[in-house]
Amino acid sequence: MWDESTLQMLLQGVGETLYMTLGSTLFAYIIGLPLGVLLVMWAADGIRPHPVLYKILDVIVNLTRSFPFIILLIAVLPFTRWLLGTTLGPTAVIVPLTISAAPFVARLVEGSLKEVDVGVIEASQSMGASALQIIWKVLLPEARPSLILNCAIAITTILGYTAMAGFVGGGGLGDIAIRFGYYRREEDIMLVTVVLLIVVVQVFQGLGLWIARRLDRRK
Amino acid sequence: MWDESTLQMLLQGVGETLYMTLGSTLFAYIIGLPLGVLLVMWAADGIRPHPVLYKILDVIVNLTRSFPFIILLIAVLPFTRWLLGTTLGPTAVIVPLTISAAPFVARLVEGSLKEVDVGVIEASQSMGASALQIIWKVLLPEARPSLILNCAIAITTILGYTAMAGFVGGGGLGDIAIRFGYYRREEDIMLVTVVLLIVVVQVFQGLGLWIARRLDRRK
Amino acid sequence: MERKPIIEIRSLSKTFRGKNAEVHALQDINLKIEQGDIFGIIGMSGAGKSTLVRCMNMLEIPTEGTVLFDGMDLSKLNRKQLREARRSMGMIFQQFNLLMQRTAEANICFPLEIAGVDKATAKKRAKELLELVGLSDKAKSYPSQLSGGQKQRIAIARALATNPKVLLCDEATSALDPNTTSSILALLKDINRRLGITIVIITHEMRVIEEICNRVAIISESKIAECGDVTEIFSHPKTPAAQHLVFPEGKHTTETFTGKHAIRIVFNGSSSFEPVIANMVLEYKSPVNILFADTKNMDGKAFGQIVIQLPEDESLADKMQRYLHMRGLTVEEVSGNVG
Amino acid sequence: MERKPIIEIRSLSKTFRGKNAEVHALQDINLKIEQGDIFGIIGMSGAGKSTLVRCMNMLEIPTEGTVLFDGMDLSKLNRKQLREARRSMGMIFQQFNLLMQRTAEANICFPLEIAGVDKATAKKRAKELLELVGLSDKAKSYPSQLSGGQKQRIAIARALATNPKVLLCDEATSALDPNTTSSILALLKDINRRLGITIVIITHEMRVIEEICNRVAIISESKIAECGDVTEIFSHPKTPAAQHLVFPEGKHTTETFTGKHAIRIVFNGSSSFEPVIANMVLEYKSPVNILFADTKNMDGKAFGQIVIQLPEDESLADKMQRYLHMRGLTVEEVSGNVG
Amino acid sequence: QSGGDAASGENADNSESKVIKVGASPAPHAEILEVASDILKEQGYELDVVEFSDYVQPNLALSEGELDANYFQHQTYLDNFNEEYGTELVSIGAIHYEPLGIYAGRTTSLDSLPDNATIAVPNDTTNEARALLLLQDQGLIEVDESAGLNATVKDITSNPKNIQITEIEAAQLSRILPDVDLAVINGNYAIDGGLKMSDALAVEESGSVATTAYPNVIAVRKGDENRPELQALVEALKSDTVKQYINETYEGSVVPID
Ligand SMILES: Nc1ncnc2c1ncn2[C@@H]1O[C@H](COP(=O)(O)OP(=O)(O)OP(=O)(O)O)[C@@H](O)[C@H]1O
Ligand SMILES: Nc1ncnc2c1ncn2[C@@H]1O[C@H](COP(=O)(O)OP(=O)(O)OP(=O)(O)O)[C@@H](O)[C@H]1O
Ligand SMILES: [Mg+2]
Ligand SMILES: [Mg+2]
Repeated sequence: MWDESTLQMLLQGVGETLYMTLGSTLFAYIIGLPLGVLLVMWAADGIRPHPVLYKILDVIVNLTRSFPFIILLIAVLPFTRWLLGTTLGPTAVIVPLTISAAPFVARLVEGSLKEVDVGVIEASQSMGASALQIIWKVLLPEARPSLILNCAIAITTILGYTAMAGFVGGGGLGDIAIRFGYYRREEDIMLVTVVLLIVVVQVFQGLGLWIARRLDRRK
Repeated sequence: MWDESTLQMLLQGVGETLYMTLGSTLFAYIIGLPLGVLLVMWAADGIRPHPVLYKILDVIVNLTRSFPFIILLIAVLPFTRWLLGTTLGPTAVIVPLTISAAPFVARLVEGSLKEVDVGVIEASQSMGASALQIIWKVLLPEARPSLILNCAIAITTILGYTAMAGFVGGGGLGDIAIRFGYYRREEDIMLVTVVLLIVVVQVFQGLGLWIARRLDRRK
Repeated sequence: MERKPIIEIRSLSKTFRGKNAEVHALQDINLKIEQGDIFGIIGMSGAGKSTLVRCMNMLEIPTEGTVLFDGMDLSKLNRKQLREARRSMGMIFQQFNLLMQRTAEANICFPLEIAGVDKATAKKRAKELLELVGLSDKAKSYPSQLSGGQKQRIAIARALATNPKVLLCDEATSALDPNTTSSILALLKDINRRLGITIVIITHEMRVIEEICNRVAIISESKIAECGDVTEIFSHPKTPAAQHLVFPEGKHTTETFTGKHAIRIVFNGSSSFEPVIANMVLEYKSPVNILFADTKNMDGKAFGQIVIQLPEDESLADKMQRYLHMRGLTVEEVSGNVG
Repeated sequence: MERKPIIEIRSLSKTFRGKNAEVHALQDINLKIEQGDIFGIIGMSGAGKSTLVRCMNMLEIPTEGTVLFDGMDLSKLNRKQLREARRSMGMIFQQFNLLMQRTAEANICFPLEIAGVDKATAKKRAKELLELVGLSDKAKSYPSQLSGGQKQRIAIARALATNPKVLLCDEATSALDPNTTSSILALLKDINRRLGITIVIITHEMRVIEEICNRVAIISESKIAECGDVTEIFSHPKTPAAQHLVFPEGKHTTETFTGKHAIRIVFNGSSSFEPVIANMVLEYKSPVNILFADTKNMDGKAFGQIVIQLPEDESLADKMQRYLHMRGLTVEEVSGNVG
Repeated sequence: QSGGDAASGENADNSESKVIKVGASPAPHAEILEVASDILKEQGYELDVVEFSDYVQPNLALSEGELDANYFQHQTYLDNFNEEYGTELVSIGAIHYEPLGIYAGRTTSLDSLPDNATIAVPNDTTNEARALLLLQDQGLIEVDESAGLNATVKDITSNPKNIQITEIEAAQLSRILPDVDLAVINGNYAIDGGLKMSDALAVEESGSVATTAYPNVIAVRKGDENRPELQALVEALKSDTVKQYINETYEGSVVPID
């Protein structure tokens, strides 16, 4: 079974996994980060409390988080097709993955930002900082270590979701593991795949922790 | 279609979902919380640095996080059977869900605890607090708001995973949504199911935020 | 220096509402701070000083009353206007509130960035200020690597960075040794003189008030007990609260002196440095003992107090007292209950 | 009180290693603190005071040298022993470091819980201590609802809770007004007398040292400049660093006095309260002007300094100086460079 | 169905394309296609197999023109799907069928089946109906006839032994066998799970409804029936090489159709 095509497939699987995971994470952050910031900003104890907008956003985020991934996947098919012209393959999977991960990211970001010391927020307010400046120059930089740690969590969680890419012929290591390990019962391929997955997770998680610690100036 | 048996099914779905979600969350915390605490404790900048144990635990956590849920599910079948005498039904699903969620919870807990001010940790060290006392009386209580927020995130994430319970006859709303909405195209049932899911998520997330804010004495 | 109130506080109250209890942190405060003032605020711990200063830039929203800054009612301003107003007020916080993830230098640049100053100019200014507070070598250090006093100095430098019209200082020198305090106070006095910056300063150190303030308010239990010129209040504190603060040693010394004809001579700057006590000794040919002395030479005038013990002889003691009175000095018998 | 070193520091050094730079926060420190001492540590901002005190309970691991506590080398203790040792040391932090999620009362109970005291006893003790620091009404308040000084007082109460053998105070009164400071100092002095607790206190306020310390160390640029009895060091500061700290006003007054025969008379407790200056004035029938005075009556003895201006007449001035010398007082000409 | 026309046109109408893109289930379809792929290569076609672990997406993708054909479903499912999703997909050839079998779990024979026994069946629509029909054939239950090939647990009209039917993902069935009394398992999954056809207590009989209603077909978009490469695909799958492979590999759990 260790022929060239298997190796080829595993190699491609690693590539696809990285592609889907990082792509989705990127877009999930592009959407989720601002949402998380808005959640913190509009909250009752935020820098621009706005009960109505907060509630609306809160519900939207929860709503997206409530959809089982497969349901979400078909619900956004028309959108995916409109956007990419296809609903197949790793690129197409990035769309539902992003939509599914963005509210998750928003919640993680919300959690990180809520840990920023009120004192420094007040200090910047006393200097006449605008909401945008507080977000950009205080909340995000001060929460940086926590944001990075949570980003590692987001990446590994999204990586987990890429296993479901098989539903739409997406590919990737998770899909390989399921196809061979689950459907075909070729457990040696599954094993290799899982080991590769472990390595990938280890790299992301390790990197996240390392960067977070290196960039944390509090200790 | 709104016959009694459908209502019955939906009602049971809500029950099963809550059961699986809360059960898994509970056990995931019973395992994941201590792991998260140990990760923080043994880290290089922790209260009992221990590079070797840390690395081992770190890899184990990453390892478990690397398994696609379905693979994990089949991998732990023997264990589930040994533990419960069956691999079917909502209770059996709790086992793989717990194993899959515990390392996720560990990472979330790790993130929360890392945000605790070093000053208060030093203060308790200066009083001769043992590691256990620091954990119990300083790290966990001081990180409480963040822990609760993250718990809400964990619950909703685990809720998402229960949708895959259908693989082993677990049932629950997610499975109903997939079976009826997805495979059978009875979209009205799906809609109701998704609405129910949204309500459940909204309740957990809302509750989490509310408790976290009420219990936060910093503002 | 033109004198108009830059900060005016009208019947301001602030109540913190807890779950069970209410804390009336400020009650019916009225205050005028003129442009160019160095305005001291003193009071016991928990009196409401920090809350008052935080109301001045609306970090704390008053429960009642108004705060006028430069004639504008701060509560009536829209967000943008409030931001503008705040940009002309620098603030030094009791807990410093430095950005933990920025270097000392970048912390000082922070208000400049907010005000839209370009990077190069900001860096140059930060460098100047670091020099001014004696921390040039710590430019690249993070707050967690600084000592308490160093953090405080960075906080001071940060507040000065934008050359604000008003500087609100909540215990700006509490973590500093006397020498560093002196140089910071000299710095504050200098920018006050040169740039006409108004300074509001909360402090526990009477010497800070003496050294640089021209006006002072004494807050006691959420209310203003006394407010006026420093020389006046420090020589004639009227309310018990003020006496308590201005002569904290009073009670202590009193115990030792009572029943021995001890009197306190207060120098409030009106008598210049003539040898008044020595002359009196010579005049009446009788020694007096200096029991306690705390005097200072400010701008060539004498300030402070001396407690002396007059001779046993009643008539002589009387005469001496009158002699001092005639010299324009305030003389009080030190008896049991004088603060 | 038996006198043996409870804390002994031997050739201790501490270097912070950053990415680019090294900071030598402490260099070759040798120090003995006897049981029952109230030991003051003073020094300029950034001198290394906090680092030194943090080394005393191993919060900071010394780069070199040893810290002996009660005869035990702290670095040689195992974890459990170190915990035991730390439990007999209370510490007050410069930044308070209160638990934000606990009430004031629960913060005070915290060290008791750690020491395994039962809940009821802990609560009772907390109540006592809250009363002692004047915050009974704030028992249920959280640190975020307390003023700076109130937080500091809770930190003090917390450090006292377990009746430690040694109390390490990093600026225990910096956020307190003079009256509260006095009462806290009285409290410290009292527990020192009654229970024989050793107190190590970092401070910027010379009056704190004067009021309660019996020994003092002056740290200057990471090294111990001087160390000894307070009376000695405060009357005869030898090193420039010490002079600078003990007479911070020195330079200032000097400028005003130079060339006018000004002399500084230092009272170090050896002369009791006899009217020495007045007697001198009477003896020589010539007035002298008191330019600056800062004296205090401690235990019936005079401490502090008075700067007086002698008559223009050289010979008379000379005689007066000799007169003072004969009285056992330390007299120095105030010239340009005396601190 | 909006917006995808350009893309689908490219794929579908470019008959010069030598690439045939086929959607398939991982097992056994994708495995069978791999064998066919070698045959097609000789004819100058390249087979691009896209594996789906799902039964809806491959039809939708085909309908949208993202696939040229798919091979994962039986005729009944296809008809059912066309009806529900409004697609126009047609079969151009039945390749094989996978007889369902009843396998022993905790209960070793059909006769000794106790009351309240648990029987696991596949959870996808038509396989579930098939399973129920197979159980009906064994006289264990009765299913409402009108439900036909859409029957679910809800359509059981008579259940004298009060059998508990548990719906499980098809590939999972062989794994949970110890936890149920009986399980109805697709042949290929049974083989993968280490079972033999001969172990089955009952099997859908050859020539029964199963062979006519459940042959796994090659589905294409209506109008593409005569595309030569698709015809070549069907031919290759019906070739002797493939048949031999199927028979050898699946040992009766997958049965080639002539
Ligand atoms: N973690 C650290 N990393 C690098 N340098 C440090 C660190 N902690 C302290 N320092 C440096 O060590 C020196 C001594 O600091 P320390 O806190 O002991 O001063 P201090 O005497 O307590 O001053 P202050 O009176 O201002 O509190 C300072 O120059 C400070 O910048
Ligand atoms: N957020 C709050 N909630 C409840 N009470 C508060 C809050 N902030 C301050 N207080 C109370 O208001 C009173 C005044 O506090 P403030 O901080 O103004 O005192 P302060 O004069 O600055 O004292 P210090 O000199 O100790 O800093 C105190 O009794 C304090 O406990
Ligand atoms: Mg205050
Ligand atoms: Mg310090």
